[in-house]
Amino acid sequence: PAEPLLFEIGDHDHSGVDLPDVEISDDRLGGLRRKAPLDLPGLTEPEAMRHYVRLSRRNYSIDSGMYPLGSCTMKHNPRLNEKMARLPGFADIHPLQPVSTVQGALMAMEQLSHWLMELTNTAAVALSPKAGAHGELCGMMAIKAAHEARGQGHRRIVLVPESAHGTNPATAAFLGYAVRSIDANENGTVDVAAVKAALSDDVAAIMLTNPNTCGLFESQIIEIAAAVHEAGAYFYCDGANFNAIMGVVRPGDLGIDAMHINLHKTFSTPHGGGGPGSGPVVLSEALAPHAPVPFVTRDGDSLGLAEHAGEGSLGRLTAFHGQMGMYIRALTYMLSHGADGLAQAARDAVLNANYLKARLDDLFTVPFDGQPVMHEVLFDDSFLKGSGISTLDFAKAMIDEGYHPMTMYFPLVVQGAMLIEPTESESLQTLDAFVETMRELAEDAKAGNVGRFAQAPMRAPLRRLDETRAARQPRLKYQPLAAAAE
Amino acid sequence: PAEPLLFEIGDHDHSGVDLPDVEISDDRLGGLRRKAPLDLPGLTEPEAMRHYVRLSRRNYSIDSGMYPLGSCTMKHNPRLNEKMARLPGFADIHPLQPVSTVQGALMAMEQLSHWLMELTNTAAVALSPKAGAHGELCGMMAIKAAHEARGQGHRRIVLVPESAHGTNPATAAFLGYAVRSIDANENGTVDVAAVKAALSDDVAAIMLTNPNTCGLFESQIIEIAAAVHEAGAYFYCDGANFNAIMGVVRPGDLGIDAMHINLHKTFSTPHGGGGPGSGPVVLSEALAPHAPVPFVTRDGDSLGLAEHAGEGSLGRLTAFHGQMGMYIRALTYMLSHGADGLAQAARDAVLNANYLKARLDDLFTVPFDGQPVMHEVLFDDSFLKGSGISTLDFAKAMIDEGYHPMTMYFPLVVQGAMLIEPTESESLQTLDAFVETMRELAEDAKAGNVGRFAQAPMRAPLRRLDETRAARQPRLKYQPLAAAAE
Amino acid sequence: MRYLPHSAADREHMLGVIGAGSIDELFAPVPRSVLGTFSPDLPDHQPEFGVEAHMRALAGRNHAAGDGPFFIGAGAYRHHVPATVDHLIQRSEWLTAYTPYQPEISQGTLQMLFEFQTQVARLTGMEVANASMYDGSTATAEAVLMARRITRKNKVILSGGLHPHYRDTVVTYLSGEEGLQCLSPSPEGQGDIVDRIDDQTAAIVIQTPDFYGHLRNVSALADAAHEKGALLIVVVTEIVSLGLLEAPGALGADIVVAEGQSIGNPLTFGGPYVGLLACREKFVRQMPGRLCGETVDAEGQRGFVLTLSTREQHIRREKATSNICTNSGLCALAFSIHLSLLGEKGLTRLARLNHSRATALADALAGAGIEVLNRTFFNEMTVRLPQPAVPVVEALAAKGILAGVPVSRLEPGKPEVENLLVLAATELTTDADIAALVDGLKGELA
Amino acid sequence: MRYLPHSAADREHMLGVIGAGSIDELFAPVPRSVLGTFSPDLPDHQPEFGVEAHMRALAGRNHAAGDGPFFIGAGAYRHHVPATVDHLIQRSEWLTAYTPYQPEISQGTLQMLFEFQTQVARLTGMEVANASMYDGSTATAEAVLMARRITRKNKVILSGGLHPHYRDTVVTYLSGEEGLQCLSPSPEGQGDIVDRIDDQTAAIVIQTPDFYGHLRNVSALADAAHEKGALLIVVVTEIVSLGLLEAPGALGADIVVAEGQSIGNPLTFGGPYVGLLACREKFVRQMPGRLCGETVDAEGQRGFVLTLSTREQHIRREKATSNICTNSGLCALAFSIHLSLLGEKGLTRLARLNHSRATALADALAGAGIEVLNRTFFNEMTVRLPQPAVPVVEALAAKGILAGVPVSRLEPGKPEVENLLVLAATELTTDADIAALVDGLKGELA
Repeated sequence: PAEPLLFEIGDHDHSGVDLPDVEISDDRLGGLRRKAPLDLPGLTEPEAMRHYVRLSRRNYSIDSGMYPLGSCTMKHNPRLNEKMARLPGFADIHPLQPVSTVQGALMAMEQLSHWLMELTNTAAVALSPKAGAHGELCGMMAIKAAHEARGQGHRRIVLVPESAHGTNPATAAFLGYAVRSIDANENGTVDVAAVKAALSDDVAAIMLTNPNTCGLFESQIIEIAAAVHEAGAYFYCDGANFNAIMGVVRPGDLGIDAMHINLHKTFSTPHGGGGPGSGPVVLSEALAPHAPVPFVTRDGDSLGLAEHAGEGSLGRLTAFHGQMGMYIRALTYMLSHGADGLAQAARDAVLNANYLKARLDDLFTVPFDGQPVMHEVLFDDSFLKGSGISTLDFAKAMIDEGYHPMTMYFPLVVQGAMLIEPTESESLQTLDAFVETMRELAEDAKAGNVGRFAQAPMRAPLRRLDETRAARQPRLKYQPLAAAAE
Repeated sequence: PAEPLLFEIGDHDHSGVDLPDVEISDDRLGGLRRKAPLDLPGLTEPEAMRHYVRLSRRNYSIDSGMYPLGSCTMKHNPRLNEKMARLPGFADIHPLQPVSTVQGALMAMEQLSHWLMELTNTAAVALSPKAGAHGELCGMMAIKAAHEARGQGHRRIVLVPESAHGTNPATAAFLGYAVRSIDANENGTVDVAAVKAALSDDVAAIMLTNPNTCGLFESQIIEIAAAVHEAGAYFYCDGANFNAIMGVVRPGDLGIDAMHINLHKTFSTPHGGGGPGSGPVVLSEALAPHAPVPFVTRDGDSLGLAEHAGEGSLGRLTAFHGQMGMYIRALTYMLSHGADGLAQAARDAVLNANYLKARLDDLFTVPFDGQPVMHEVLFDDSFLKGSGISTLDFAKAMIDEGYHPMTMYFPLVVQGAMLIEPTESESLQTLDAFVETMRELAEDAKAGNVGRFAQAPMRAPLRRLDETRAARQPRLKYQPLAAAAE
Repeated sequence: MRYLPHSAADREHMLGVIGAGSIDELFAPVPRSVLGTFSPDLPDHQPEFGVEAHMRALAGRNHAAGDGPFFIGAGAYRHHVPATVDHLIQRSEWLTAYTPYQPEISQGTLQMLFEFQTQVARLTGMEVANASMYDGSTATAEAVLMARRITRKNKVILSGGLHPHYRDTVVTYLSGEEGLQCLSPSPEGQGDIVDRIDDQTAAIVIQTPDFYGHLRNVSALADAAHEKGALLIVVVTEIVSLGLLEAPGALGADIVVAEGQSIGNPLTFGGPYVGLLACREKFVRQMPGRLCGETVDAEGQRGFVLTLSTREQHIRREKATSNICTNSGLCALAFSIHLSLLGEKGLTRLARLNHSRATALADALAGAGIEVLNRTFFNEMTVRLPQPAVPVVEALAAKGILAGVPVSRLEPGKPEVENLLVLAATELTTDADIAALVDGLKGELA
Repeated sequence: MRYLPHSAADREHMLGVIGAGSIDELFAPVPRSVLGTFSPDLPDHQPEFGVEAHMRALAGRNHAAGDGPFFIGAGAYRHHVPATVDHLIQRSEWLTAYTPYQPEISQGTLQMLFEFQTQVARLTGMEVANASMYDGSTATAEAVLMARRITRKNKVILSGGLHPHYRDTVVTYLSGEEGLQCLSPSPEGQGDIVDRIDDQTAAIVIQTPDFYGHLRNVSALADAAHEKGALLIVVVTEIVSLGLLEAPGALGADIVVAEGQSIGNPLTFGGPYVGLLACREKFVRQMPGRLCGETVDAEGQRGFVLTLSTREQHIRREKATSNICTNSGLCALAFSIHLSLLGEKGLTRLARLNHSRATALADALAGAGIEVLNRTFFNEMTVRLPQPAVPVVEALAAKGILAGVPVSRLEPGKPEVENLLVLAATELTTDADIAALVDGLKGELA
């Protein structure tokens, strides 16, 4: 059942807090006391509890079922992480307390950095980026700063494969770079020859995702890295798919110069319906001098914070020190798994994706075959050809069967992409149930049962939504009926 | 969708904990090492999370909607209570620590006792009973002990009105008393004349609920108490409905000698699907010397625990000191509300019940009218006469409309009872929505739309369950199909 | 007030509908002499942060078990509970549901109880288990009453190894009844219970591991009881022990009662805990408490309901098997989740780890010249100090070491136990904890 | 391993289906030279209680704000967050959902975001708000970029009252670009920003209450900016202030950015927090970040979707308004729940209470002879000590009093700010806290 908006429940007389009504004078307000009404409805605590519990029941979540969103790595979120992040020694400390009073916090940051550097074989890590895209910004700024320091500020081109996440070209453009797209070869990986051909004195960097967004490991990545470095450019790696190789392959060994790591993907910090994330960036020796502030410093047993950009540093990317709450969750996860467990998690993630591929590839079409996939498997819509059913329809039918759809229409290198990432969290039993559902749907689609797909979802809280109307007549906030009618 | 049993998900190889596999010798086990298999399936953490989240979604709860179970007082459960109960200083202390190390715990118990005595105007309180029925046992044992101490051990009769909760006669019988039922008068209250007629030298006590289970205040309770005392008997009050009068009327002023208080009803500790409860018992001066152990003692600033029954004490009702976790929740609730807030809560509970009565009594039949109800309103099934629809059918139809049914077929004094207790937690908006639904259902029932009721529920996770089969062929634990087929 | 959804305007409107001038009018049936005639000595409402400050100050005056070396057991044990357990039991749909009287919208609770019953039955080696009791002590008292109903005999013998609080609880439940015999404390594991069993005996009640930590020979006691037509009630206060020790059901127990706190539930100063009660199938209609059973719905789907409720007070009133109503639903959920996480593999490892830590403790104590009375134990043992135990425990507590339970706290006025101390170890006991204890004891005993 | 659902047998079975001999074979595309050729200097997996002990030890080495008198603000504020907020945001369906790309099964998150946008718009007095940014500082940088896109002009002037970290963040975001002017710190509330606005100016950025606690005259600045065709960007770091002070939108702001941490979110050493960004409706297509909009489903039911995504990176790639993807969904939820609980009545009272506590603080400081620079403030103020602030703050910290933020920590190398200290009070500041601070300061300054 629909849940009313809070503006339809609460009013100005209701409140869910008890606070004294103190008198104040206007002496210190400089005539700036509010005159406009706040117009914020209040809910008493029972009303609020029910509103948000009911609303939540209209959401799908990892905890309710499989969430095979390719490239998003929706894995189990341990509650120990949540518990640790809420210890007063972490949750109730201010970023500007004297460093002598937050030595444990700085130790946690130092330990997280150590884990990240060990897992990637890199020279430095910038913790402060607030999410993956912010990390990309950080890494590309470090590259820009390095070029400038070397007198190579004229390099204005960034190479981006067409399979890249949208954040990659957006970040490059944000920094004023011209984005040049690199085609994939017929195997779904980056064409080394195309990279080499595109490299020049004007190229600042390549931004490459590995494993890539087709779920494939870029086998020639070492060769690409060498060519990029030889051309005087840097190699930015999008670490969104690090989950496939953590503890198994170190990106530093592949020649990367910068890579962001989504703590909210690889290290299990919860997605929360769209954040908060955390996007630390590991840096090679070449880029380390250009890391942003702040970073943790050590003087014997005493830890400190470098908060002001020195020579070469790219500066400050955010107030304070980044996503401490996420650091604690990620570090807790790392300690729980250990180096052995992280490697096993990566191996299981790869095992699960290959298992799904093996059990589905007779009915679904695999655009790039011939090598094992990594942590996700990419299908295209060829198997739906002539059925009148689209990838979107297929995805919506999955909802009716109790599953969150996979990532659709991404990457752009194939038509009607379906990118399935089970993650290591899914059991064999769950994978088998998913396979049965997917096979049954595929067979039904091929049998031409269009209605089931075109009408889907029918068993979700809502039917398909009119996105065009939302965009054409934007209604971005609640307005009471009277006001809306004007 | 159905959720498999955990025995259908887990197996012996899976586990959701990481523990070292230590070697042990048999030296200290006296040959008693386990040989029989444990046969307990394990779930890894992601599997467990999903199993219990999915299962929970098959439950109704206060947080998802109105829960008007008469006499059960399903009110809002503040999460501050939960947070406080989990402070290590309360959750991680052992009942047999030296009392010098648990002074704060003893202070909390003393403060809770103070609140309960102030709200009831009584002389003592026994905190240890584990739930309401256990509190009844405690109170009746105190009465028994008092009679024995006075040389009145021959008194073997306990008077119980027919409207009483089942626990009342069960408790009296448990202690070896003969239970004599007292009829209600035509107003739904206890017949004073009947009580007086039943009193004799053999009567040990009367057990009476006030407000009673018809939702009515026993107006003649002071007269009843006087008669009971005059006959040398004691007055046990079932405090299940204390929510109607807390902070407004003190039971001690009415002449009660013992009353249990359900912390899980009146003071908002959560019901948890059937407990844990907590049933402290307040005692009059006459009964106070017979209180059970343990109780908190004070010597200046230092608190102690009397753990061994002295002269007169009825003894020990349970290991340790009772439901500390519930004490903390209840005390937190009391401090949040304050004396003013508790009284207002009682007043709002009564307001809500009378509002429902006023808005429904033209369609529903009120068996006992003529005075305001207290915190709950009783209807009977007269309004369904001739419709072919039972109280049970009506209740099941409420499920389809998103409500938990009211209490049914209780109290026994009317035919097809429907006992509705909204509690103070429900907003006017919610009450109005409930009224609309109830009216629509009543009109539909009167219109003879039998199918909707006989088939209900149709929108719940399951249809109506076969309770007869469950009782005739009890299956009380899971057995694998092979074993079950034997 | 944050928990009360009505504004003043709401109340006015509602009174108008009711036709009353004030809420006071609704209290008309209350005698004027007692209505609002008092001013309680109680504070008014407070902001949440004020309440929190008050409660935190109280909590801060307690020494939490996790604050230092900790060796207290004696019926309640400090184990690690996975964060998942406490998270899950706080979900609204578990926490704020009532007893599952409406099975169509209570399948979560009902299926969980069915799973819980199955787990308890398997763990104890019994045929059936109920949906929980208040705790181990009251479950023991109910088991005694149940045995008397089953055998229609009166005499019940309580072993000298039974937890003194459990014994006292049974005594209270049976106050004034004939036939109860409580044997003297048996700190060295000795026992003369067998000799006392006769044809009038309804049941004997033994505990294993017993209060002093000794493992008892259940089989022999079962044989002795059954020979005389008596039932054997086995009490387990440390349920983790069943991960390592033979199930009482496999050794001849007729009724097994246990305290389930160790799995899933924090210490919380003694409650709420969760009582387990399991028995042979033929006794099921004499069981106290709720039972959940499997059935089908109108469409043939598997489902669960509360069943055999003709035993219960809300149906049978004064003829019920017990007056129990609310039990320990949420604690049973915590138990069931934790046990699901453990599984056979985890519980086995946990039990071994506990025994291993206790062995380390026993060896360290003995190595320091302290007399350990136990030849057998699971994770708990009794030592005899050369001097009264209470002052020693107090002195160590002042140093932040919680050294165990002096037996005299539970058995006052008995000089023979004055020097005895019961100590437990669990998976949380570290070598450093043991070293601190031994050092501390040496210092006090020197 | 507790988070990995496969047993060894499961893995064998799966490899058989795949037709691989080992998981290693699945890594065939990885060059052998880099596959498993290293041994990281990292520990192996641990029991949960081991991890917990490790993390608790780290947490125990920090002085929590609640441990004693606390006066630190400067962009992050210690307020009381109701227990309900933190409980609700941990519900599985909120915590473990992804960005709501599938609206049919994400209406919870979407409706919440729609409510959040409405709340932010009303609170700031603006027409539209987005679904959150990382935090206030990055939102400020995005607002500057947005203003440049809107006006197609380059010059941006940052007020001397802007939080230094915000200023530094903007500088970094615009590194290498022309036109940014950062005014000198203005601890006494002075400002010469108006004189610098010219026809080339895209925007001026001011903060109120500013970094030093002064309330700024937004109207006058709006007029000055608009006269030259520039936009006024107003930054609010203490969002609770809008419960008492006029909304920037009512005073002429074109874009309002704010740090939302104060409502619903704990301090957590600086993050995660929640950035708010609101503007005039005509600028909506230049906004960064997600927007949620109302629409209907195929049956005409009201529903919500992410909309206007042609602004965003996943659609527009290098032509996007920002590269932001993940934002602060869960922190926005916490903000929205807390603000729903407060409502107009609660927020007004909370703001008054904050101001009242700050007034008590200012009076007590002045009464002790300490120079308070502010004539106006909300809940924060700057004092000038007779000596450098850093050693004073360190000395008080050693006594358990967290006395505020020395301005020199954020503005190093500027002798004119060396003696300045910024102090905040909130509803949690007690009279005893203030007395302890004043006593402590007197002791250090004596």
